[in-house]
Amino acid sequence: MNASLPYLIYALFAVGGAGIYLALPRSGRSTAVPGSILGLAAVGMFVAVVAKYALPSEGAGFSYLFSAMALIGAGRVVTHPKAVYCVLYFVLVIISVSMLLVLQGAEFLAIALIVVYAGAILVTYAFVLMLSQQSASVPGDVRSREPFLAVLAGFFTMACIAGQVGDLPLAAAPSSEQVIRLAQHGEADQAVMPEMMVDGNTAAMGAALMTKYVVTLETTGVLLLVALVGAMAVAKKRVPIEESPDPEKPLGQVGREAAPF
Amino acid sequence: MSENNIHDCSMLILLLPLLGAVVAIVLRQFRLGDHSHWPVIFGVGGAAFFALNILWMVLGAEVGQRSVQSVIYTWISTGAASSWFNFEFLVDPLSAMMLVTVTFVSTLVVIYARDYMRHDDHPERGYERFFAFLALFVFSMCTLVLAGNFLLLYMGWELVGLCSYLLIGFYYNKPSAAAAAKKAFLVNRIGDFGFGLGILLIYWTFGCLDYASVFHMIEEGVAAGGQALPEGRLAMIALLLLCGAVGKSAQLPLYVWLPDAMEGPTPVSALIHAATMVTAGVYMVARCGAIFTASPAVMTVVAIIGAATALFAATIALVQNDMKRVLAYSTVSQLGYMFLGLGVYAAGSAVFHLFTHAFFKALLFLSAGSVMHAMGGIIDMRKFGGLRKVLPWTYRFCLLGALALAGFPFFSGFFSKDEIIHHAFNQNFWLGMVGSVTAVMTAFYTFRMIFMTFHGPERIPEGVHAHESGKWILFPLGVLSIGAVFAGLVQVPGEKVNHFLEPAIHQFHAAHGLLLGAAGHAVAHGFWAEYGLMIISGGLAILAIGVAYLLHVRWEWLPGLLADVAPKTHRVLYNKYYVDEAYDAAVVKPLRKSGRICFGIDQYFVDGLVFMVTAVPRLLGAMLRSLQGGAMQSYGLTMVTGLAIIVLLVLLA
Amino acid sequence: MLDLLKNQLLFSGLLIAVLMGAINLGVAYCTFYERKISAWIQNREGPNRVGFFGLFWGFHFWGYGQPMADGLKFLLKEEMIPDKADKPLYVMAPAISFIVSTIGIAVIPWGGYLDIDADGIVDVACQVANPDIGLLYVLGVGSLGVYGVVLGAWASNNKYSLFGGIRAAAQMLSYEIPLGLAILVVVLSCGEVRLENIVRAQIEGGGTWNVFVHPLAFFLLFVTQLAETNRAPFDMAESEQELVGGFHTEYGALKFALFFLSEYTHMIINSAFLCVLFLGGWHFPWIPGLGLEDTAWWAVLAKMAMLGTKIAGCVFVYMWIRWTLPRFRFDQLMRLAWKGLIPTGLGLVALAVVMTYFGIPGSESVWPKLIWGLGGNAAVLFMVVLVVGMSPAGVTGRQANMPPISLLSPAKRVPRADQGTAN
Amino acid sequence: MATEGQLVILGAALFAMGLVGFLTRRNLIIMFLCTELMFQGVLVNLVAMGKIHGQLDGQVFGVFLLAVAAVEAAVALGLVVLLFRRRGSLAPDVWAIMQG
Repeated sequence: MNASLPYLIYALFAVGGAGIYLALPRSGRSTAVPGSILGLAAVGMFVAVVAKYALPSEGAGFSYLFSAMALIGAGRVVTHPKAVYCVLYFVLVIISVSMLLVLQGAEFLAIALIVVYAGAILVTYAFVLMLSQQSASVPGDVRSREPFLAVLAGFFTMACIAGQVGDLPLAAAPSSEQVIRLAQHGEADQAVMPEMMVDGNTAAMGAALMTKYVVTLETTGVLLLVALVGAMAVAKKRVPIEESPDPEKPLGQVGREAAPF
Repeated sequence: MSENNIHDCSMLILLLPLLGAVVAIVLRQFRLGDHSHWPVIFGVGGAAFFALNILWMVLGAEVGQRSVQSVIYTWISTGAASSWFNFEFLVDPLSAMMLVTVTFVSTLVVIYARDYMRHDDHPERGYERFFAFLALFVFSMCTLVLAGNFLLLYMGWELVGLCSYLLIGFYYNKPSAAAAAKKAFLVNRIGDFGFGLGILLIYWTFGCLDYASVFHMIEEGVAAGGQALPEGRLAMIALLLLCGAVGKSAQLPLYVWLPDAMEGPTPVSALIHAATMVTAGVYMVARCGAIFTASPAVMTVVAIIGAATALFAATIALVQNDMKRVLAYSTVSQLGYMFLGLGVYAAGSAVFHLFTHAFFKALLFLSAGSVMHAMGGIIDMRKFGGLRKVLPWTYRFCLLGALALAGFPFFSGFFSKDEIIHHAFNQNFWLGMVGSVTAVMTAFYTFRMIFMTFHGPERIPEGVHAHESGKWILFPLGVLSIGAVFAGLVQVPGEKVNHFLEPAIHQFHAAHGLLLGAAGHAVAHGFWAEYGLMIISGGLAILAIGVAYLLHVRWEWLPGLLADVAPKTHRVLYNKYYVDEAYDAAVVKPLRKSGRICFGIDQYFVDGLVFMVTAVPRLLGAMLRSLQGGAMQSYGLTMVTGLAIIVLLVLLA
Repeated sequence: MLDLLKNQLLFSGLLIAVLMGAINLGVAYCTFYERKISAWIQNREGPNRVGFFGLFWGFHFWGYGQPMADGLKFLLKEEMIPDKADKPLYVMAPAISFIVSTIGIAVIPWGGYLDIDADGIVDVACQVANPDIGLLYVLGVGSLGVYGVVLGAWASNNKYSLFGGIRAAAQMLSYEIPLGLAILVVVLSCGEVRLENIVRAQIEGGGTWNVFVHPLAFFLLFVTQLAETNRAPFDMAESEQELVGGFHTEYGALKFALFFLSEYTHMIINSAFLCVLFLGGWHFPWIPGLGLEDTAWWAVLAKMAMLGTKIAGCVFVYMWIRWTLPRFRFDQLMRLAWKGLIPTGLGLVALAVVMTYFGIPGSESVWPKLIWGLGGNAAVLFMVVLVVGMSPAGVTGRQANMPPISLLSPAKRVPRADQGTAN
Repeated sequence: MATEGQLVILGAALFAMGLVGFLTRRNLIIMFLCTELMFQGVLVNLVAMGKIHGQLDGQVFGVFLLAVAAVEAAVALGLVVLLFRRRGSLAPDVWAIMQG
């Protein structure tokens, strides 16, 4: 493990943070172009650092590709002035992450991610966005709040944590095939559901969810039910539309006042 | 006499009116509305039925077996078995008679109110509210009467006070009614304060509160734990209890609330302030005869208060022009008679007077209500006259009631009042004289009222459609007038009522050996001794009626002349001796002034200190306010900054 | 050459090419048959004029040249983008729609395994990809279908488009739940999520087509797929009587053609899944050469033809329904999903769980499956009908303002005037 | 460094960007999107850590995380719609006033 790795990671986050800071929407002259360049540079650095220090493994190219896609997508989610594009870029992030998960052998989680996030949650976001905001962007969207402090605090914290990646027990990490093999011979003390792993990720997940985590699973089901009821209760409530106290100065961009159906 | 039957009947007497009240209020939601008198009529009427039943059972029992104490459940347990406070009923001749009086008159009043309140064109009628309050009142009064210990008595006492407050202030959006309700409540509080202290003193002294034990211990002359009674303790207790009685029964210092309480609807006046509630004090003193008779000085006080009240109120009633007000002062005066009776060791006569008075006074009040009803709410006697053609039946019933009140021979009031005067003469000549003079006055002002209202040329206020009341109003009047005429006769052959009541109020006799009958018989042998006073007082009553006739029908110019001849006297009487003004000057104004001073102290001194204390957090808040702008993203930023610092510290450590 | 094809990757590539061509052609002729079938149902002729390039004078080939002419027209029309539209999204939306509806073909087992050189050793699977999450892949791809509609609607900057898009979003989100439940029934009864194995489970041992065991689930899946494809009677998203053209009001030329294509592609792919999940895929009993053990090239072709026939049948039913049933109102549509289909689906899942618990799916004989399945389905149907019949029908929209029609219909409750506290 | 380390760094980056977006954007829906972005970072990290320890627990927790995200989205979006109806704006600033 190279001692310079943490510093490379810090630098990576610093460049990325600077890029995000510049690319955040702001009033006055846009600095999106230098911001994008810095951001792309950070993504490039990320790929370079990972490629330099990574052990050679199968599908590494796809891994870099999807990582880069996820990073760029996330950057655009944060910086794009139009909310609908934010949603779309988030879909891009989801798909990239899901592909990364497939590469990690977590197929079930990958598909679940797409079904739940892209298929349900983000459609709902788009839905709400359409209901509430017809124009592409509202005045508030093109001006960010306290960008410098936020970027400083957020990226500093995460850089500090990510810098510890060198301390992870990476050398001891077996590949998924190794896990399966170890499990088959009963040698992996912490491998969960070893015999199930052989049948593939979905079956193993099913077995884990239904045995070790069955109580958690049920609790989650109850949580979903409660959320369902809560969402219904919230949505059914008819609230009067408050008039702006000062008609000269509207409270904000007023969209449509009621659902179209 | 079966205890179980008594027990069940007592429960029903309490529960039926309560049920009526609840039903009337609850069914309001279901548009019971104009029919909400039915549950109350059935409830109170049922109570009257069972009260008669109880009286019947008590009459049918052996003389020695007529007192039944039945425990419903343990109300408050203080640990030691001796000091448990039970929810218990005491049924004896006294309470049976009281129950019958209360529930019977109440039933008639409720029936009367059905029509009276219906045509009440007050903006906020509250029909069902009125009936619910009435039923609640009957429940409270029955609780008071049936109570088997002082605690329950006190509960009934306070409930009655509450109900009277609610009913007097029934037209709560009328300022005078609200003020009258407040006044009644506050004045009663003064009395109740003493009453409560008296009960506490009883408990302190005897360690228990139920009648039987307390009276037994008094007879034995011992206090709790077998110690000797402290000197003057019983007198102290009696005085405190008297305080409550004076408040509730409107005796001399504390009578001021009763005339004002006429602000309530007329059925309320009839029910509460003539027949039932104000009799609570009389009942209580009669019930606690053992305590009162143990201290002759207090008995004297009772007698003097009674006599003074009787005379005092009668003089005021002489000149009042408001029909209900005349009746109110007459009530005060008659209550004074009852206290006089109690004070001269004639509790039986006092209770008997209470009994007859309930009938004729309720009759008079209801008749006044009928007049008021016909006159469109006007009650000032100067504004109308000669109504006997317009209101023939009301006139007849009212006349019967007036004759009873005036003590016209062989009407009910004649017997009962005469008995009290008789006993008063036996006790003290001057007390008797006061009673007699008051009786004359009573006859005078009663018939002054009758003549002013019903005789003379017919005068009806402008724009009033005068008409006789309907059968719902006339029926109770008729029934009550029968009572007013004949109620006295139950006593006539040989003082039956007194003998009936004897076991209940035997303490009066036991303490002094002054057996009521013996006392009566001691001086009453011989025709003149026995009937002379009767003849004299009957004659006086007739004379007074005649004078009233002359003054108010024949020589109508004379009352005005009299008022002119003695203007000061008239003014003083007309203004009720300026008692309200005196109270105002002596109590209310100083209190208000001291309150203002206290307020000033609170505002400038206490609040100033508090403000100095609050200034510190205020300053701190002003400094910290910027941390709480309400924008969640600022909070988030602060949070993340904190997180960053913590992460840095952890990593550097 | 043949050896080259033994590589699954290359074979898959070939398969993709063939399938894309076949499906596009099929889509083109679907539009043609849609019109023919509608004409047949409405007792008229339908398109019958266009031939091929004027060949054979006077002979029109029954109008079979029509799809070609339509395609050409779409290609040659002017591409127009509305001025206030959000251009990138406006352009992207039809593409998303088409891509999402097409990539579903990847996991469909078209014809089992293929033994190319007839040496008795299976060489390749006649399937583009056979991941062990095949069914979940279907769900995932299906759930992305809504984006094309929603984004196109929003990007058009047209009120009617937006209404259509919002309706489509709500409808698709709602109908995805009973869809998932119906698929879950299959998963439970087959114990598999790999499509290949699901087909195998319907053939092997005591297996029978799932439609016989779970007819209600089949119906459920069919209905929800109708809704997912926005086909009548669920075509609220483009109900032209109300919304001009729904979400594609502002689209024309090739972009509209893409939406159009994607709808029909969706139909075909959905039918394929329906067949795989419930109708035994490429299998048909009693016909020799359609078994698991038949892996020769001609047998595989026969299997593909079998599956194609089934798909064609399903597509025909789609069209039949479209030209027969009237459209739902939107609230009726939502009520059907949330109060009708989802409870039914839950009941069916419970039934499948119970059957799994008693080991019915693994039995060697067909009869327990049939008895349990049909009996259970009847019970679920009975209970759902009972419950639905008991629940009062919600009166919404215009109905609430209408007077009662007859004495038999429940009279509207007259709100009690507040009588105050006069009494 | 194996791909797990890459995922850890990626997760951290996603989380950081979500955090920044949450703190800086002035649109309630984008803010919630950014919280979802943070969820993504956590998810990636969970899977990576699970892989490092040779366990399935990471993925299982990922599934629960998805459920929680769905719950959060359902309720939060309902609330956002409610807030929007009240004030006609998606900006969080119009809710900075403390009362009402």
